[in-house]
Amino acid sequence: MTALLEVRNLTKSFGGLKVTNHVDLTLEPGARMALIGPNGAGKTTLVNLITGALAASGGSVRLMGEDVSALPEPVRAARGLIRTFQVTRLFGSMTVAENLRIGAIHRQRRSYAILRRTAVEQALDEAVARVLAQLRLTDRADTPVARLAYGEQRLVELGIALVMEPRVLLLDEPAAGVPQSESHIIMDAIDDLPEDLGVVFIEHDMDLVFRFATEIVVLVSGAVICTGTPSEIAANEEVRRVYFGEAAH
Amino acid sequence: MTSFPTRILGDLAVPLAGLILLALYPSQQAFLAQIAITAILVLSLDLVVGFAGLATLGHAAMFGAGAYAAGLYALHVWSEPLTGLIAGALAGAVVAGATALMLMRAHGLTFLMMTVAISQVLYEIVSKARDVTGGDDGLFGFTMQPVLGVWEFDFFGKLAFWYSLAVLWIVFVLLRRLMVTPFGQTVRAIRDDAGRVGSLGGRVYRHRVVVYTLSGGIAGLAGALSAQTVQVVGLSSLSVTYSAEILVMLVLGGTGRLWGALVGTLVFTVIHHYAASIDPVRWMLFIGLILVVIVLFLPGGLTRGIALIHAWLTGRRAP
Amino acid sequence: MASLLASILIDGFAYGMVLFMVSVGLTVTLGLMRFVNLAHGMFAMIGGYAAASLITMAGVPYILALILAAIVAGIIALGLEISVIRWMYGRPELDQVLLTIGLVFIGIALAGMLFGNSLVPVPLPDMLRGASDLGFRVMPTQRIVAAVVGLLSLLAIWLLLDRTMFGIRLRATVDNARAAGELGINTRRVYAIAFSVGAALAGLGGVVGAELLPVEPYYPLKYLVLFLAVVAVGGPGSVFGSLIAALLLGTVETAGKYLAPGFATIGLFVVMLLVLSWRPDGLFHRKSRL
Amino acid sequence: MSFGTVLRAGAVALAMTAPAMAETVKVGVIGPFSGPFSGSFGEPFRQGVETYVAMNGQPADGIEVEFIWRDLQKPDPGQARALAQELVAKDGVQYLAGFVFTPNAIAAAGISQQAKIPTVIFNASASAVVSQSEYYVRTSNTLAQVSVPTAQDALDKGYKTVVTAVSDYAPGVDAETNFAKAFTEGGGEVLESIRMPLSTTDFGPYLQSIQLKKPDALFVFLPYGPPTYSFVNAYRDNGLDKAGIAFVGTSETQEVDLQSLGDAALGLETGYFYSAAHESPENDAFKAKLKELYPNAEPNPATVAAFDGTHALYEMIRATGGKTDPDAAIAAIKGKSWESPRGPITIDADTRDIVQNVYIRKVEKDADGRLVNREYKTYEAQPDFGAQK
Repeated sequence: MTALLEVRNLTKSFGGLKVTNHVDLTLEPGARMALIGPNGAGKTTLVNLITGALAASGGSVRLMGEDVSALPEPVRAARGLIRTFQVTRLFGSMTVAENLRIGAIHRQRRSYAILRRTAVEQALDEAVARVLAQLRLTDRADTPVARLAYGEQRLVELGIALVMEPRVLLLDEPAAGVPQSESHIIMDAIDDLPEDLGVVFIEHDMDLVFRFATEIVVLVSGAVICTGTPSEIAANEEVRRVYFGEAAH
Repeated sequence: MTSFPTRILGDLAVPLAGLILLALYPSQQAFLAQIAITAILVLSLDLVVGFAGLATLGHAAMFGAGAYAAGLYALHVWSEPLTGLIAGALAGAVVAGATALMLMRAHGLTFLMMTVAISQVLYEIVSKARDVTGGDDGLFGFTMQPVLGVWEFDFFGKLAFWYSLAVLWIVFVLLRRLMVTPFGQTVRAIRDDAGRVGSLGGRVYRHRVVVYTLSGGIAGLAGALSAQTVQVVGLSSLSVTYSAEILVMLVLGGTGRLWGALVGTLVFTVIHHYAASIDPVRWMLFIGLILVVIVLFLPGGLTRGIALIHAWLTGRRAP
Repeated sequence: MASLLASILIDGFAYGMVLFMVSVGLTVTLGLMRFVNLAHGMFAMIGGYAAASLITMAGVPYILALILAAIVAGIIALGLEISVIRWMYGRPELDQVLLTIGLVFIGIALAGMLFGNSLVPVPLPDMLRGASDLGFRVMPTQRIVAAVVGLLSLLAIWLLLDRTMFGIRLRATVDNARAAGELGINTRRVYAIAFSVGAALAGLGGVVGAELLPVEPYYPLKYLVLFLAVVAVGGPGSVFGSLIAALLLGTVETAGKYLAPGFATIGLFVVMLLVLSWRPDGLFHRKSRL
Repeated sequence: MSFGTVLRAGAVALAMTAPAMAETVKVGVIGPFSGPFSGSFGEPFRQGVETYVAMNGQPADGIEVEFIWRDLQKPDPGQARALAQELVAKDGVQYLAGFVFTPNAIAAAGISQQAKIPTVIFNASASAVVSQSEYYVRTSNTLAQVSVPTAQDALDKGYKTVVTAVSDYAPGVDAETNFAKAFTEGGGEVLESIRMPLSTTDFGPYLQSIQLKKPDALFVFLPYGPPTYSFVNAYRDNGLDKAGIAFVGTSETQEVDLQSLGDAALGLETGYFYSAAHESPENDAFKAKLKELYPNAEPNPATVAAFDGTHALYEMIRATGGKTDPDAAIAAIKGKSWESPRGPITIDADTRDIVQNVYIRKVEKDADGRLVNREYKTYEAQPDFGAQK
C-alpha cells in the first residue's frame, strides 16, 4: 500500500535562514497526524511547502505515490491535497452556501461553466447540502459569512475544504479562536471524516491533540525532532524538555 | 436566490429605463444613444474592476480598438452593421487577451501603470498610422447599411438609440446570467481572495485572462457601436483620460453590481450634460468633490446608498 | 558619435533629475504608507504657482522663492494628510486611486479659477537664463541648476534618512509599522511628516522643472503618468530605485529624441512595460532598506 | 466666463414665453468652455462673439440672436454629434458655430448636411473640414494657408536650408508638408523633418540635434500653451539663436501666450493671419470693446475668428430675415468680403473657406513694454492651398 503523502528531505531557506530543515513525513490512509511545536517552529511554513503555496528550496513531496514537487498549488489541490488556513479566509462577499459552492465548483471542475446558474447545478447543490448538514450549518446556508460568529466562520473554513472531498487534508489550527463550547463541533466533524482520508492538523490544545491524533510530529526550529504515537510522544524526554517544559509555563 | 419574477423584472429594467428616458428627452436621441453605449462600456469595466477586483486606467484601449476596427471594417470590407459589431468585439477581445497574458501576473500600482502604458502605446501607434486611421483628424468617410437591411441610420439618432439600447439590453441580461454561473462566481471568489481559490485548485491567472478578454470584447462592442452611430472615430476613444472618466462613472454607481454601472453612467452623463450647459468651469470641481465624498462616506457608490435606504425603510440590515 | 552619446547622457541626466525630484516623495508614500497617490503632481504644481506668485507679485528673489515654494507645498500637503489622506491608509487601492483623482480634479479647477487656464511662467533671474558653454556644445544654464538642485535634494534625503532621528524612525516604520508602534514611535506623525516632506520636494521639483514641465492647471494630470512610471519602474519605496528609474527613463526618452525623434514616447512606454513585465515590483523592490 | 451671458440668455428665453414681438434666431456654439483648451479657445470664442454683439447690437430690427453655449472639452466625435443633434432637435437652433477640433467638426457635419444647418467653423483647421457639409463656412484658417506664405517669406529672406520640427499631430503634419512643399518648390532644401510627440516637454535634445545639422532656419509648428512655451525657451537656452539658426513659425507667438513667453520671444518672426498690433480702425474698435467687456482678455486669433464668425452669422441672418432658409443663408455668405480686425477677408464662393492676408510679423516691445507681433510684410488674399491640391 502506498502512503497518501510522503515528504522527503523538504527544505526551505530564506537567505541564510533555514526555516524548514530536511523534514520527512509519511501519512498513511486513515492517519490523524498532529503537527505540534512551539510558536515559530515553522508549522505553517511546512504546510505551505507541502501544498505548494511556497516553493521549496529542496526535497520532494509525493502524493499517492506520485511526485508533485514540481506542480503548482492548484494542481496539487486538484489532486486532493487540500488545506485550511489558520486565519479564516472566506469569500467575504458571499453567503455560507456560496462559499461552499466555490469549493464544489472546483471539485467538480465546473469553474468555466457558463451555461447555467450555479444554483440550478444539481451535483453542486448536493455536495454543498451534504457538507452543510455534516457541519450543522443548513439553516445558515443563506447567511452572508461576514455576519457569522467566529466559531461558525471556522466551520465554514473547514466546510470549504470538506466539500473538496480531499484525500489529504491539512488543517492549520482548525479550532483556533473558537470558544471551548464550540470547538467540539469542529473536532467531531474531523472525527467523522471518511476512514481512508489522511489528516494532518496543527494544534496547540494538547487535550485535543491527544484525543484525536493517531500520530504526533514534533517540529522545533524547522526540524522534526520526534515522531510517534501519542503515548510514545508523551513519554519522550526530549519532547518534554523542549516543548512541554516550555508549554508548562 | 432571487425569485423568478424579480429576475425577469430586472431583465426588463433596461428597456423600461430606455423608454422612460425617451419620454423625458424625446428630441435628444443621439444623447441617449451615447448613454447606452457608455453604459455598455462601463458594464465591461465593472467586470474587471468590480468582479475581478483590478483597478485599471487602460480600459478605453479596448473600446478604441473596437471603434477603429468597426470603422475600418465598414470602410474597407463591408458596411453591414451587425457583422461590424462582431469585428469590433473581436478587436477588443484580441487586444485584451494579448495584453492580459502580460497584465494578469501584475497587481496594484504595477498593474495600473501597465494598463496605462499599454493604452498609451496603442494611442501612439494609432496616432502615427495616419494613413490608415486618420490620426487625430479622426477616422471618417464610412457610411452604414441599414440594420438587418431594414432600419436606416438617421441623423437625429433615432435608430442609433434603439440599436444601442438593444445591444445594451442583450449585454446586461447576459452579464447578469454570467455572474451567477459557476464561472462568474469563481471570478467573484478570486476577487475576494485569490490565494484561497488557488488552494482549492482554481487557476486564478487563467480565469483572470478569460474575464479580461471577455470584458475587452464587450468594450470593443461598445466601441463598434460608437463608430457606427457617430460615423467618426477619434483618438480620444483610446485615451487614458477616457478610461479615468468611465472609472469615475462606475464608482459613482457602485462597483461589483451591474446595476451600479448603469446607474453611475446615467447619473454622471445627465449631471454632466446639465452642468456643462449651466457652468462648465466648475464642473471639474464638482466631479472632484463628488469623488472624494463618495470614497470617504459612501464606498459602494449610489447603488449601495440605495440599498442602505431600502434596508432602513424595510427595517432589515443592509447586505 | 562620442559627442552624440555625451549629449544623450547629459540631457538625459538633467531631465532625469527633474523627474526624480518630483517623484521621490511619491515613492515614499507608496512604499511606506502603501498609498497610491495620483495627486502627487499637484504638489509640484503648487510649488510652481507659489514661486511664480512670490517672484512676480512680491518680488522675492528666486532662491528664496524656491525654498518658500517648497514650504508652501509641504504645508498644504500636511493639511491634506491630516484632514483626508490619513483615513485612506489601508483602504483598497481602488478607493485610493479614486480619492486622489478627485483631489486632482479639485486642484485643477481651483488652479484654473485662481491663476487662469493658461500657463504661468516662473521667471528666472538673468544669471540663470541663457546658455552655458560646455566646450563641445552649449547647455541651458537653467538645466544645470535643475540638476544641481536635484543632487542637493538627493544629498538632503540621504542625510535625513541616515543621520537623523526622524530617519531612524522612518526606516523602522517602513520595516514594520506595528513593531515600530510598540517601540513608542508615533507612526502617525512619521507618516504625516514623510508625506509633507515628499510634497515639499515635489514643490521644489515643480519650480526648478518649470521650464521643462510648465506650470498650468492640468499639470497634475498631464505628467502623472511620468511620475508614476518612475515610481513603478524604480520600485515603490526605494529612493535609490526612483533615482535610477528617473535617470533611466529620462535617458531613454532623450536617446529616443536624438535617434528616432518620432518614437520617443512609444519607446518610453515600451521600456516601462518591459521592465514591469520582467520585474513586477520594480527594479529595486524594497525589502528592508529604504 | 460671464454669468451675465447666462442670465441674459435666460432672460431672452423668458421673454420668448411672452407673446413674441421679435423673431429670435438661435445659434448653438460648441467649444471647450472648460478644460485645458478653455484658455486658448473657449474663452476667446465667447469674448469674440460677445464683443461683436456689443458692437453691432442685433442683426436687424425685430430679429434677436440668442447664443446657446455647449461645452465640449476635447476631441470627442460622439459627444460632438450628440450636442449638435440636441441643439438642432431640442433647442431648435438655426445655426451652429464653434468647433476647435477637426474630428468634432467632422462628426457634426452629418447633422449640418442632413438637417441643413449653416455652420460657422471658428477654428478646426484641417483642409477637409469645410467640404464635409455644404453648409459649412470657416472664419479661421488652414495650416496650408499660413505655412505656404511663410515658406515664401523664408525663401525671400535668403534661407537656403531648413529643418522642420513640428508636433506629431494632424495640424503639425499639415504645416510641415505644406511648408516643405512650398519651400522646396521655391528652390530651398529641407534637411530633415522632425515630428515631435505631442506630449513632449523637453525639447533640448531635438534642438541639439538640429544644431548639428546647421540649417539656415528652423520651421516650427506647435500647439498653443505649454509646448510652445517650453520650445521657445529651449530655442534660446540651447543657443540656436546665437548659432544663427533663424526661427520661422506661424501661430507660436499668438497673443494668448505671448506675454508669458517673456523676453525669450523677442525677435521671433512668424507668419500668421492676425496680430493684435494690426493697425486699422476696425482692429482698434475691436480691441477697445474687448477691453471694455473683458479687461483681462488678450485679443487673440481665436477671438477674431469668433468675431468674424459672428459677422458671418449676422450676414446670413440678415439675408434671410431671421427665417429658416439655409440655402439662401449659405448663398448670401458665399463670396462675401469685409474688413475684419485682422484685415480684409473673403469667404470663397466655391469652397466656403476663408481667403485672407497672411502677415509676416516680428515680436517687439511696444511703448508700454508689452510684447507685440509687429507686422512688416503682407501676403495678400491667400487661399487654402491645401484644398487646391
